[in-house]
Amino acid sequence: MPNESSAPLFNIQIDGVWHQVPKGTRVIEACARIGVFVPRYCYHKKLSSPGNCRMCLIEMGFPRLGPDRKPERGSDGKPIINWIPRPQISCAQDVSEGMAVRTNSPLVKECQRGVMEFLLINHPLDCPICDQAGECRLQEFSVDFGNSKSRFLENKVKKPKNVVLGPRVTLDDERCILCSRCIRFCQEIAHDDVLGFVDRGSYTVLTAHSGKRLENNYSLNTVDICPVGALTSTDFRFKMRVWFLKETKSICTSCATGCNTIIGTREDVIYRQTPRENDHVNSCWMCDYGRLNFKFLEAENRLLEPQIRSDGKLIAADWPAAISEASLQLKQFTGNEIAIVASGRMTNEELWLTSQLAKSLGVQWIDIVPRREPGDDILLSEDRNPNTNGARLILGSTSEPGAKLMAIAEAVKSGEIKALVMLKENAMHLGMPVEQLAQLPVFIVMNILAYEATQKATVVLPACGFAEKRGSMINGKGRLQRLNRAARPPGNARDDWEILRDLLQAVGGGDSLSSSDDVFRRISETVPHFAGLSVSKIGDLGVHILRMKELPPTHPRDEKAIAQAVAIQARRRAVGRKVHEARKALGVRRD
Amino acid sequence: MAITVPRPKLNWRERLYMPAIVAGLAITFKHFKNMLLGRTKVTMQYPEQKWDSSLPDHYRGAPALVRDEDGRVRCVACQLCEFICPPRAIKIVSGEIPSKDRFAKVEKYPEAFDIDMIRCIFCGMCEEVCPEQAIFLRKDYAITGFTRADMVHHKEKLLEIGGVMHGVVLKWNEKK
Amino acid sequence: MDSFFIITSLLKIIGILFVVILPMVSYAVYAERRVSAFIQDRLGPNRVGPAGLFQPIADMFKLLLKEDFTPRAANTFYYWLAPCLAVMPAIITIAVVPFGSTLFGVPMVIADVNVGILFVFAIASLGVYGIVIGGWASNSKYPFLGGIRSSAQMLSYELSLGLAVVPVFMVVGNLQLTSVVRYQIAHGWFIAAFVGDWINPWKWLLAVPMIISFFVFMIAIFAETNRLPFDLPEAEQELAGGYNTEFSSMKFALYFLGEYAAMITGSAVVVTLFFGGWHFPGIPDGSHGWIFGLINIAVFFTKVTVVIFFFMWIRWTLPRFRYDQLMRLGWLFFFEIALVNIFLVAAILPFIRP
Amino acid sequence: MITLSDYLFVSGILFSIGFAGVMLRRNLIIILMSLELMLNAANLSLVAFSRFRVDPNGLPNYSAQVFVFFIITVAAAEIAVGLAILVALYRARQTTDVKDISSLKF
Amino acid sequence: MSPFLFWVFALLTLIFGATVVVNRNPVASALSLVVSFLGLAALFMSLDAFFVGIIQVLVYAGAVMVLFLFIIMLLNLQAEARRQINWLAAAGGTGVAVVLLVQICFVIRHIRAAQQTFPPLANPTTDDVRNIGAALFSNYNLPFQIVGVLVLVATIGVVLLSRREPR
Repeated sequence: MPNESSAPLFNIQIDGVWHQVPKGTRVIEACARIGVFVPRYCYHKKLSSPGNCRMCLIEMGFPRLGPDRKPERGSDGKPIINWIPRPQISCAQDVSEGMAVRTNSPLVKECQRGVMEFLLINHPLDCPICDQAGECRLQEFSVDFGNSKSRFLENKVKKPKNVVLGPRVTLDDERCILCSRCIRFCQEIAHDDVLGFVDRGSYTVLTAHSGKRLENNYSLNTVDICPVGALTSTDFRFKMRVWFLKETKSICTSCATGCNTIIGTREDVIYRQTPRENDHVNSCWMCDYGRLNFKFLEAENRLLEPQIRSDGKLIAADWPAAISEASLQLKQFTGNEIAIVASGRMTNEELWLTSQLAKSLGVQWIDIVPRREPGDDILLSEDRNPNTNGARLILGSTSEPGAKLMAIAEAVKSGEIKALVMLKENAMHLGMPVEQLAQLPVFIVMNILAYEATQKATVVLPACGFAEKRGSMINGKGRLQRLNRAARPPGNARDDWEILRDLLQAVGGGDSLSSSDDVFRRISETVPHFAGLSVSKIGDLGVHILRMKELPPTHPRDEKAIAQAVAIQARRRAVGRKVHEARKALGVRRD
Repeated sequence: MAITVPRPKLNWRERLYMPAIVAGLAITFKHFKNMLLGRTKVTMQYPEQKWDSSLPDHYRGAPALVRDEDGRVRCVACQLCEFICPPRAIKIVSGEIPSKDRFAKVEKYPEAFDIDMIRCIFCGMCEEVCPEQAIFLRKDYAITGFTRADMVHHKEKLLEIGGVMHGVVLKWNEKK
Repeated sequence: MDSFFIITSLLKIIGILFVVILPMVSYAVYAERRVSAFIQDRLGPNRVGPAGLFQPIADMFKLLLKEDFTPRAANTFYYWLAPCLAVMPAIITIAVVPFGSTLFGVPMVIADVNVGILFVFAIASLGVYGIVIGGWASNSKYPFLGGIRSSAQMLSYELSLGLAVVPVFMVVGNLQLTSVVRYQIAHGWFIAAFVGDWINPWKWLLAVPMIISFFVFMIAIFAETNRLPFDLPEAEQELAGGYNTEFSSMKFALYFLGEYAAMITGSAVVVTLFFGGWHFPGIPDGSHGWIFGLINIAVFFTKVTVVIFFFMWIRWTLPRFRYDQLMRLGWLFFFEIALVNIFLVAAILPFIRP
Repeated sequence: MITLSDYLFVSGILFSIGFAGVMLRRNLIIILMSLELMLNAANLSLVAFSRFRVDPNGLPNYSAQVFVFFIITVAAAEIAVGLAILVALYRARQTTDVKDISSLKF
Repeated sequence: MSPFLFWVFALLTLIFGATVVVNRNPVASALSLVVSFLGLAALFMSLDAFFVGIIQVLVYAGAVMVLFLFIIMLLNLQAEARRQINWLAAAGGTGVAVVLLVQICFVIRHIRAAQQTFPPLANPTTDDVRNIGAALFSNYNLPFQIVGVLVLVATIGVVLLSRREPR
């Protein structure tokens, strides 16, 4: 992208009208700027332009120059254009002064019809089963620019179908139109050059280089940019037709990057998550890890009913009963006997309510669970909590988020803490045996999934996952972004902020909060960084509210404590994985 | 603009209304008498008489799935019928055909295909929209059940109603 | 009061109620459906039993087995009371109507009171309570409107009803219904001057006010029994069924029963007052043998059946009146006609009386 | 045996009930009903007197029953007028409570 | 009439008469009054006054009370709210009524003629319609005419009263 503000402007005539576009703009982009759409397959604005699909052909010309090197003018006083007799591709050509372009002349239309006919010669036309149907460029351009009938009588070339390119991508070579977008993506964005064309002519096929697989963490982006149904997501393949999907703009919560996404749901079932363009955060891409990280919302161990411990057993209860039970249990203790472990996966609204809860109970022990894992240089962040910055701003603690966790664990072990509130986290992250947690007189758990430790809780409050609620988060670079509700929670599970609000009201406080927007309004009134913001002002693309260089000086990074907590997490996960594998080997089902 | 229909001016005899009432009574009695004497043609006596044999070809009865000559379920679960269905009576769960299967090339088939006949309005949109000519409205019209669940036609029932449809659809032909 | 009187009265009550009126009510429903079907070129219920003759039994079972639903907002006590009040008056009224001459010397009338027709009017006027209370207790808009309509309609048409029959009793000189029948046996039916002593010219003159009287009475009976064209309290199109909208199962059945029982009673009174009761020219009364007693009863109910058919015939011919038309008809038309008719008869009367 | 005094007692009690109703209730429509009760108590006395004063022909004294007839007629007219006034009042004041319509001037 | 039936109907009349006064719901009051009137009609018939009894049912139960119900429903009068009872006024009203009752009873007890039982009639079934009619049109003709005029005046009055205000 050329730097638009400083580049000199060129005059360019598009379909007979003069416009001014900055120097360095590609013709196809210049047309797009003024609202003239030029069809394209191989061209993608974030990738290089090979110009191999020939769909973006236009007529191009330059003013005829007189002997004085000035454009000659016709009788109507306008420059006379010397049209190039052959059509040109618009995606590989930058604009130049005085250039003229025709995008809908008879020649252009003829060319587009011809290209479409060529592309469809060997295309299987299996739209009824193709997952791309409904968002397929071949379908759309065929309608807009193609012929209604095929003149092709011969047999079509048979190519391999159902080619497994990698663990997450399946290829149907018959549908491929050889645009090479995927190849260029792997080379230019993912830095993992695994794809290429082999064979010649009609028999050219896309394939992975021998001995290589398309298994990098960004492989599913090739599915997004494939203009036809050749590259398909193995996960989404044949699951649902795209026109049924309700698209909700949201963000990915799998790491601190906060890639902007579109969640596709139908009747409260999430089918896929695709990246949404935001040049400040994720460009057009997102990682496979984050993209597929929504399955846990339908896990078998999802908590569906509020539960109360009675006679040593957890019994399903209704919400008012569970909330009042939780508040009664909490009110037995003074502030320094209670610990609240919140989560960096909670939204700002929920964190604010948590901090209010802590305030009205007088709780000092409050922190979140840190998550550190190796990141990459592309999108994936080291910090796997999506809202560490939100916790840092809103919880108002004097140390780095996650640093106090081990101290809380120690206090629980020593019996100093009598009541433990786990919000959206597994209590095993504290690094102590379940039996010890079972000794706690009060152990309130609000979470999405049931874990071993959940069985020992005195009150269980089923909450919502990221796709089931509204809220805001601050990503690793200090950008405030919005989550939107794509699906309703299953069973009797409830929006987190409502649970926290009710709990807050039950222990005395938190009045006149009737929506999560109200909570955000309170945040904007109390937290300086949020001043003047509202939910609607955040917008779909977010706002930058935090410059990461200027972290508050009151937050010295407590690296050692965080590292300790993360290590316990990793150890837990390793043990869990081993147990899982052992069970799997023995053929034992989960739980 | 509304039209005001002028009220007819009635003379005193008409205003008595008696002749009109008597005439009305005569008409109804004539019908009664003709019926009693068996002169009136009555409607078809449904369960005994049916017009099954004379149903026209375009009759829109229960929708059904058909198989092709090879016994393959023609439906490829494209869900266009589910999309177009005005009362949303159709529910499809798609599945993938395993690669060892004879029809592996087709790739996709309906794992479940339910038509809720309580909802179905026999509009024929599904038949019209189907790109595979897999769903047809057949001549069954007496669809009954004791429960709501009974009234949901599952895939087996639909295929049973539909039977085999002969016709040249070369799309899934290996050669073509 | 001897035991013979009590036993015969009980037998008469049971006989007339369970052997005649109740089957007649259920078959009146069947007949209504068949007649309406025939008039509309349909067949009507013809499935249960031969020609659908067991349809009333099936209907009865259906209504018995339906869920008996009481709306939550209803006034429960009155909600239960109302359907009973709707049936009761219609059935009590039959007590004073002579439905036969004599059988084994026992007069075929349950109670031959000397204020006969007044008794009929008095009890029939209580019939409105079932409808009004039902409409009110349902605690629902449409039934309530139906109840209101019904109360005003009944009050209005009771006047014409009462005044219409005054000529009959002026001629007879007695309020007893048996004496009305006796008078008609002696002097010919009121409605049909050619029956009886047709030679008397004054009788032909008397027939004119009698026919007027008959028409006004008949129309008032239509209004009192809520039959079309006066069925405004239960107008389906306007009131979604009117006062009985919220009733189900046997409560609804009781309303239905009440309506048809009222129709049968009304027909019986019409037959007694204008068609000579159980009398038919040429057939002697019950004192000539029990077989004639039975025939007299049969003659009476045949006449009643004819009148009921007329009820149905009218229902399926005429459309419903508007409420203001109904009120105007009642107060400005039939009331005056009935009143003038009385003067007319009074003028003729001196010439007839010996 | 039932004597005249029994009827008169019933009549008296009924009259007292009606009287109490007029005194105690404030709803105009109930007061009208209580008035009816009192009138009918009087009717009962009159009919009882008529039956217990048999004239030489062995017939009851019908003068009393004629009175009853008059009372019923007048009562019916009274109720019609009373209810019409009540409806007019209700239209004007949306109430049937005598307490609310005690002012001298509307 | 047997004493048993007499007391049954007398109690019916009195109890439902009392319900009229006690009930707070106007519709319930009106319906109680209907039952009370029916009991009264039965008492009339026990006194061999069939005509008056029937007229009682016809006029009161059949017409007047329907009119009451109609008005109650038309005005949509609800049950009165249970108000703070003015005990003084209530006690006063009840007291006056009770004093009246005691007085009536006292007077009745001291009439000798009131102790008599039913005097026999010449004919058990009298044609009282004819007899009342005869009395009405002979001895009481003038009052009858006056009552007729009264009813006419009442009719005109009702029509005038219920007419809406002319605009």
